Amino acid sequence: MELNAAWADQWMRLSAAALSENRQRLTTLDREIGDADHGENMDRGFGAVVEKLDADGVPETPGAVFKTTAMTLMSKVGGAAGPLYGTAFLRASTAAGAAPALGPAELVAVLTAARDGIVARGKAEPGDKTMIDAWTPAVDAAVTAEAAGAAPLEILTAAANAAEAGLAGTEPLVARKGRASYLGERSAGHLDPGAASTALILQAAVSAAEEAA
Amino acid sequence: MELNAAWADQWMRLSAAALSENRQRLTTLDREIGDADHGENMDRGFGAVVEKLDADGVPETPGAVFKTTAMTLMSKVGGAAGPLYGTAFLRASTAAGAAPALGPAELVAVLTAARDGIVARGKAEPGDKTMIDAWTPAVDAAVTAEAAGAAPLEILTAAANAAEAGLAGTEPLVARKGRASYLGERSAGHLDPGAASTALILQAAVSAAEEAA
Amino acid sequence: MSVGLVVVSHSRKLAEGVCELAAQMAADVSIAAAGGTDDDGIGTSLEKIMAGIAATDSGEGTVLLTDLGSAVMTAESALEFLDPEQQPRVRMADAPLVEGTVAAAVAAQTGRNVAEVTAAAESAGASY
Amino acid sequence: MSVGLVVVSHSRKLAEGVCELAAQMAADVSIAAAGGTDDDGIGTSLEKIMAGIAATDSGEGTVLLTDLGSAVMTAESALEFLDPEQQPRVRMADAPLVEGTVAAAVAAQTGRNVAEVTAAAESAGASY
Ligand SMILES: Nc1ncnc2c1ncn2[C@@H]1O[C@H](COP(=O)(O)OP(=O)(O)O)[C@@H](O)[C@H]1O
Ligand SMILES: Nc1ncnc2c1ncn2[C@@H]1O[C@H](COP(=O)(O)OP(=O)(O)O)[C@@H](O)[C@H]1O
Ligand SMILES: [Mg+2]
Ligand SMILES: [Mg+2]
Ligand SMILES: [Mg+2]
Ligand SMILES: [Mg+2]
Repeated sequence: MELNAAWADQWMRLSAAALSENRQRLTTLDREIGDADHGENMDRGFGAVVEKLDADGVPETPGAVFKTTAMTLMSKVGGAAGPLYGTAFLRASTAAGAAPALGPAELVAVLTAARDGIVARGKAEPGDKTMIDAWTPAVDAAVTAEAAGAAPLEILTAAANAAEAGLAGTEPLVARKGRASYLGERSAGHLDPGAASTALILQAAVSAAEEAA
Repeated sequence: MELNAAWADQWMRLSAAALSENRQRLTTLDREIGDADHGENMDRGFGAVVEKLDADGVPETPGAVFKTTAMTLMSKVGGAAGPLYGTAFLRASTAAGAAPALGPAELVAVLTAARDGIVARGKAEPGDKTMIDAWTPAVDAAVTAEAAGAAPLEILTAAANAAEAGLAGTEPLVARKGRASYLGERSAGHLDPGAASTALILQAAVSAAEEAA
Repeated sequence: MSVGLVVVSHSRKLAEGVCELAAQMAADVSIAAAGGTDDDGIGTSLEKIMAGIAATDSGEGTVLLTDLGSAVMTAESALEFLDPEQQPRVRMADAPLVEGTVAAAVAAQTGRNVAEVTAAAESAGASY
Repeated sequence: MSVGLVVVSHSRKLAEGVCELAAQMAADVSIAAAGGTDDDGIGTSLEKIMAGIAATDSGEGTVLLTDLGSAVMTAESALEFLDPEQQPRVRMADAPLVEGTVAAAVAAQTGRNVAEVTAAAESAGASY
């Protein structure tokens, strides 16, 4: 199994499918502590990514796929998730460089760069009840797995599972960034929508890697 | 000569005529240190006052004329001058009460109430480069004239002349209230548009009194 | 029923846009746009403000948000024309228009009273 | 030529209304509305912001004003895509949208430079 351009392409397509299926769920989460559009935003954004990938034809590198994804999300999402995921994939693209495929170390570098991009853009810290609360444990788990000699699929699996746990951990938190912060204490008791979309996207990376295996 | 309802009615009509004639001039003043609409605002407002007076028929008291004027200006002027002159005439109406005509003391009470209404609404102090810089010397001059035993026409003349001088005095001032305050130091070197309309309105009161004489 | 809001602006479009933005996070709050003069020119309208208060005060009260100083003066004039019974529950917020309205809308949506909604507007920062 | 402005908002109407209001006091300043998503829904558009910068920067620079935090993030992303030559003269103002834009417009109208226009926006109060 190789994390090559075909994998990256399939990652984006499976993300699009998962976000489309979960559109209603994400929007419902965002209705509780936001403006009820996160599902629509993500579905529109990743739908446009798939269209762009179709139009562009088979990409040469994972980095090229991430770049297309970044530009499209920045333009099409419309909400906070647009510049956040857009910056994540732009930094991921830079980290991936021209490599035809990502080995364990490159994969960790890509995930780390994505998370750092979100932090640079949104200035959120762990515990602020944002997508960072899914990304940070995911990156930590990936780093640990890679250090223990894991293969790419295992690293991705560890990251996705940690993101899922991070998502669950957002429930009791009081939001300190993003729209939900307007609610103050009343934001507690709800999952963060952006953490939920992050968990779906990282799970899609696992599924794409399993298919490629 | 009596400052009765016919005088008050004619005061408003002559104000409307003067503001209409000076529409361009007031707007030009407001272009320098504001948003270029004071002439239009005042012309529209007093035009509507005349229409309302026409529709209502001959009023019974000066107070009734001021009340109609107040309500119409509040509704139709659209700019800061609306609530300011609206409040001025509303307070003037209250001060005039049900009196069929204003003697010297009542006239001074009416002018004072008008000025106090503008201060209550706009919180401007003398020297802030607003219409208060025409109203305050006008009221002071009226008080002095009345104390010296002047007749209504002389009191009005003293007030109008003082307003004109007050207008001239706004030129070097730096605006501290109203839109012109956005310009800071650059508001100096221009006459205040609201002080200019005040001078016209007080001059119209004189002309109406002269006609009535 | 929640506290209502009136967005007082010199521009009709601006007032409507602020309502549209605030409504996103406050689906159940009654928010009225009072923007532009009676004939939709640039300026404020006493009538539109009075109508906005009447439309949004369900008995819980209404908070008015304003753009420039002359909107503040027109709104304060409108308050003076209210019934003495209604007056105590209609408040002006001294807050930036867009940021204050969004914060007030969220506060109203979560059931705060008129003093709390006013305070939420007044403590709103320029951005989240 | 003066410094230009771009009004970045989640609502097209809101952005246009702010431009209309600010233009009143700044007849000669180039002010672009970048409101709503590409298809005019509620949200922000990178393209509209980039187009707004291109339309308003005559070489003197442009100041961006934003409504909510996600508009800030989209605008900051747009800045990263600018030519390095243009970047230093395009600034974000940390200011309330309506009040900041009006203050910035007046400052630009009176010939201030991009740093001064930004500072004027940032020191704008909620009302005059
Ligand atoms: N400053 C931030 N840093 C990190 N994540 C953020 C930030 N602001 C918002 N988010 C994330 O974005 C999600 C909301 O996205 P979305 O609904 O698309 O945007 P919007 O709030 O503009 O409608 C939140 O659930 C949160 O995870
Ligand atoms: N707070 C205030 N107190 C007293 N007068 C004021 C105040 N604000 C503005 N004015 C007066 O209003 C005049 C401008 O009126 P107008 O052009 O009709 O209003 P706007 O500024 O809303 O366009 C100014 O020239 C000034 O005399
Ligand atoms: Mg949302
Ligand atoms: Mg949104
Ligand atoms: Mg004006
Ligand atoms: Mg005006």
